[in-house]
Amino acid sequence: MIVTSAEWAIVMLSLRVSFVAVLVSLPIAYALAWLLARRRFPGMIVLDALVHLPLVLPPVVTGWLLLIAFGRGGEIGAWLYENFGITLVFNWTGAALAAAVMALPLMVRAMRLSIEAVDRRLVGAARTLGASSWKAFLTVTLPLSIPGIAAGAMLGFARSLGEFGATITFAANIAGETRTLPLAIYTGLQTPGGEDAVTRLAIISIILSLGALVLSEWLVRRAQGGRAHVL
Amino acid sequence: MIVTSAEWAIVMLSLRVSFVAVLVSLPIAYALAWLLARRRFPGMIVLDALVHLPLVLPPVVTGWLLLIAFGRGGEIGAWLYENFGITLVFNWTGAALAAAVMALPLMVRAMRLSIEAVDRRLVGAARTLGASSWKAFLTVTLPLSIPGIAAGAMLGFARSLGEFGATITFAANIAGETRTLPLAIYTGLQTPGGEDAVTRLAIISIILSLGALVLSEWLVRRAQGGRAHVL
Amino acid sequence: MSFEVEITVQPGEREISGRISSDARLTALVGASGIGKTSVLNAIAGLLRPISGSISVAGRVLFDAERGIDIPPEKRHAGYAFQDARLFPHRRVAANLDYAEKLAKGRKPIIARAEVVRLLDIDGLLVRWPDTLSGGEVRRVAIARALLSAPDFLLLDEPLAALDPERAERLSTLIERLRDRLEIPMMLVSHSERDVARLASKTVRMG
Amino acid sequence: MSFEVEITVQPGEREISGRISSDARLTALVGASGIGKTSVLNAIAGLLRPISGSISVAGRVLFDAERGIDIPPEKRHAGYAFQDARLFPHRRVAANLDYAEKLAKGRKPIIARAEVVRLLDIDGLLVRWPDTLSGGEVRRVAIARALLSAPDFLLLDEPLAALDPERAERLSTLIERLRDRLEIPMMLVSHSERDVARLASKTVRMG
Amino acid sequence: TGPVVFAPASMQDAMTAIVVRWEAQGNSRPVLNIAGTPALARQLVEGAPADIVITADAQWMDWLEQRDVLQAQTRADLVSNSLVLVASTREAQQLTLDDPDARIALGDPESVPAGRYARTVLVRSGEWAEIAPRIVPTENVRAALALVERGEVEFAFVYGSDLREGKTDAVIISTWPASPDLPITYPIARTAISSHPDAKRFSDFLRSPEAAAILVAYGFSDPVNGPSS
Ligand SMILES: Nc1ncnc2c1ncn2[C@@H]1O[C@H](COP(=O)(O)OP(=O)(O)OP(=O)(O)O)[C@@H](O)[C@H]1O
Ligand SMILES: Nc1ncnc2c1ncn2[C@@H]1O[C@H](COP(=O)(O)OP(=O)(O)OP(=O)(O)O)[C@@H](O)[C@H]1O
Ligand code: MOO
Ligand SMILES: [Mg+2]
Ligand SMILES: [Mg+2]
Repeated sequence: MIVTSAEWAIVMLSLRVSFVAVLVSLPIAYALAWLLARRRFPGMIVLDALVHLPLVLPPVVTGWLLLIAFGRGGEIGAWLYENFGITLVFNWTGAALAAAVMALPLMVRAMRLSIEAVDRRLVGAARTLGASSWKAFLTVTLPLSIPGIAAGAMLGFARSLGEFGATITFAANIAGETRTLPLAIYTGLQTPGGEDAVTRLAIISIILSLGALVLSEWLVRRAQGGRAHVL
Repeated sequence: MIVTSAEWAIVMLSLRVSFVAVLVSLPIAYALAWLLARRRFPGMIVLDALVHLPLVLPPVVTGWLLLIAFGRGGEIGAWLYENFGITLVFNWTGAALAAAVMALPLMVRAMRLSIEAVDRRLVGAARTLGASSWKAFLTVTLPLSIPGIAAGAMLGFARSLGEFGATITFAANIAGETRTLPLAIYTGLQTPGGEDAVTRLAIISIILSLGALVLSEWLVRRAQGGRAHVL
Repeated sequence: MSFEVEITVQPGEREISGRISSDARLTALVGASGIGKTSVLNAIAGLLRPISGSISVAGRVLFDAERGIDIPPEKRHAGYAFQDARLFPHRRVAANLDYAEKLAKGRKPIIARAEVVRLLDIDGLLVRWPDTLSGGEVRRVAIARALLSAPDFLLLDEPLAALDPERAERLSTLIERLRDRLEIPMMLVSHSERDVARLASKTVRMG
Repeated sequence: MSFEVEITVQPGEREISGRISSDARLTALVGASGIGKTSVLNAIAGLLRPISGSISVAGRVLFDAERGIDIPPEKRHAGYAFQDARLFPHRRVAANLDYAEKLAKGRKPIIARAEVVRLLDIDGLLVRWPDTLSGGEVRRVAIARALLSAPDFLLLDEPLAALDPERAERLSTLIERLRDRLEIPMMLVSHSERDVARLASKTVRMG
Repeated sequence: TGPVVFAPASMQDAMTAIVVRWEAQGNSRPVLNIAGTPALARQLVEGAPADIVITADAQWMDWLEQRDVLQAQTRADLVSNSLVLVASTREAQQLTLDDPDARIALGDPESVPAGRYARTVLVRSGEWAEIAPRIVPTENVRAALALVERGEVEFAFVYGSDLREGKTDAVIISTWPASPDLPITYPIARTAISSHPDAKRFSDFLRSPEAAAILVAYGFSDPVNGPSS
């Protein structure tokens, strides 16, 4: 299969959007996961529900809510525009924002599971060895939750690659700017005789996701080094 | 807020669809998670990618693929119809199938993470005490991966509640049959002046997801009993 | 013969060979830390597959590389008190004991539950979760669980190590009693020469 | 005073009171399994907050409920060899030792790394992952890590329990040497009367 | 770049062709945003920087007008479309709409204009009440066409422009051209915030005979055949 340069541009855009989405949301997701795993605080369940919201609402609604908040007419959008001249709607950063929001719940859940599985006694050991609680977090909890970080990043990346509803609503469908793979597929589906293009783009999606998967499995295995598992 | 009987019917339908979707896919997801966590076999990466596919493809495409496979003209669909008189397209079981397929990758990932965290030496201990490998699985690996099962079920349920693209493509938007909450919300968004209905339904979605969340957290805590965590 | 073991195991990169031929009722296995004692017990219990050799206990062949025999662990009926305890963290202490008892149903117990609980002094711990137990408490529960599995033979990996003198004395007495009263072969790993001298009629030194 | 401890801790449901007042260089803490020895060490190290009382070591107040003093664990500079080892599973043995050394940088070491490695005989283990170590190997690495943290005082929870006689002897000699050469208070939990008699100049019995 | 144009998904190909022609005449290329009409309308109301908007039906353009996001006096009908009833090749030619086994796919009448038009036609012919339970409402017209092509339903209502390549497997049963009581029109307007110097020129070009020829080639009809505005 030969990929045309137009398709190639779509792929690169999709990768950039997904990559930025994951990169930006990763630390936020991890911080949320840590809070939910390790702290008990009032409003915890509300935060938890809020994080899950993009999962349970139809993507189009999430996109609409983003539009209301981050559009130029929205509170945050107007503020961003006035103070920094930043516009998120209708360009690729908006697509990345939409993807990040949709990916967040998946990332948080996977990471939280891994953080909860870290043996707290190891944190205690690090403390007696002279590590502040922050340092103990960095050297014990964080590295031991790498499987969850990897799984979360993988899920988030895949979800970002597949994101459609929130993106088309919030960031629009502009070729070269916000037309990611799913939007291109949608455009193809809307066009009489567009089935061939749809098939090609779907195959590209599949190959990309497979690549991301292999990469993430490989990274995890490398991070865990030769650590054996014994019966 | 007073919920009208039409809205109530939509809620009940959504709950039924999501519940059945999770119930049916849970054992499949767990089996897949176990295979991916504990076995090394050729084609493993292909299986892994296949499981993740619904995540990375635009939901509409997944719905379309489901139609090709499970429609009356599709291989599986025709077989099901001829041998059992079962039709999945255009009725609520189809919506449940679409939701289940979309939820599967999330469930598998969460469960896999938990299974990988189970100390294999405990399985060995169970074996010396007389447990067959199946029994050891049932009494050790399975209960110790409950956090992952719960997280997976929760993610899957939330994802099912929010599933839109695959459902509308595969099961269509039939009131009382396949018009779940997201489809109803979408219908509202597509209608000039439908904002009020959208807001009401979105609030109902949020309340439902919050309820599911609280319930799952409570179930996990109950299953783990008073097990303390020590520093 | 109680234990007839001649195996090469490879838990890591290094090959370890062990040869035990004993018809003593209680055989002690001694040797430096890291020499391979636990690996040998694991092989006898069926948790570590030797790369060659054969294992038989009380005349029953459990493993034979050449003849292709490899009885699965659950059919070997070992009563194995692990060095690292391996209590089930999701079951309370009582449920850990139940686990062994239930799977042993239909087989001949070697000791009554009440007696184990009394002698190991774990009565007060039955309702507790394993991760709330002290070091010595964990070991005592692990030994109790092994004894309640109606084993055909016992593998005790440093059972006395974490116990205070009074409890260690009680457990030694119990081991002596089991040794003298029952026909089941026992293998004991210990670093204490005194304990070995007192309990074992045959000592195998590894390394 | 080396150790001046008078606390009530509550690791579970039961309250445990401990009172230690010792100016011996090496204080032994003995008592039945489950009596609360590890809990007292945890309190001294700052991992378990007493519900009342005070702790001072070598004249430094580490905890005082009434005065509201509670030095965080990392500022107490305990060299704590845990009963359950607690090696970091994601770091090789060498990296476990590095961890202690790096955080101790700028503080006065009590022993050189080469010497610890030689005396505890862990040279061959440095490249290994903790979960591939044998029971005794794990304990030796844990002790090495504690010694390398440039501690102001040492807490040793049954350091000799899992070691073969030869290695136990070597470690005892090392402990004696540290005791006689250095000014740092040491507390030793042990069930062995012989070890206690040999190493400790003061014995505190709990329970 | 050229002006920003919001256009409905059903016009994707035609609009692309027009844009290419326009660019070939030495103009800078307009930016196309292609989505369902409701998404376009809502984006516009939230301050999206568009110059020209085309909607797939008059209702949404009315909605935009009420919200003061359009430039006065710039609204016009761009093209019209026709409504077509198609049948699947396999069995359907023997069936009729009123057969109790026949399923009819159409864009959801509540949210998709084409579905609304289909309902209008069926209500007028008195068949609606009887057919309604056998309706399969879809997200858009293309999905309805896909269902009939795959034989999942026997009939579907689609737009004439959806069938222009003639390579569909579906068989045309009947056609309803746009008319005053079936106003299948695509209105166009310039937005209030439009500031692009080319906006007026390009929207004039869209309504030129040259563009009309392209639109007709893609299955649309001249708006003069429909209701005049
Ligand atoms: N999974 C593994 N990978 C690499 N090496 C291993 C693994 N498991 C065990 N070993 C090594 O095999 C050797 C034998 O271990 P084993 O646990 O049998 O020793 P042991 O005699 O029981 O020692 P101890 O008295 O300290 O418990 C040790 O050197 C140990 O480090
Ligand atoms: N998290 C907990 N929850 C409930 N009880 C606990 C918890 N942690 C410790 N205990 C109990 O507190 C008591 C003291 O435990 P500790 O570990 O201090 O005993 P120890 O003297 O060190 O015993 P050993 O010699 O067996 O190690 C024990 O009875 C133990 O079961
Ligand atoms: O062209 Mo539309 O708005 O998808 O019916
Ligand atoms: Mg051992
Ligand atoms: Mg203790």
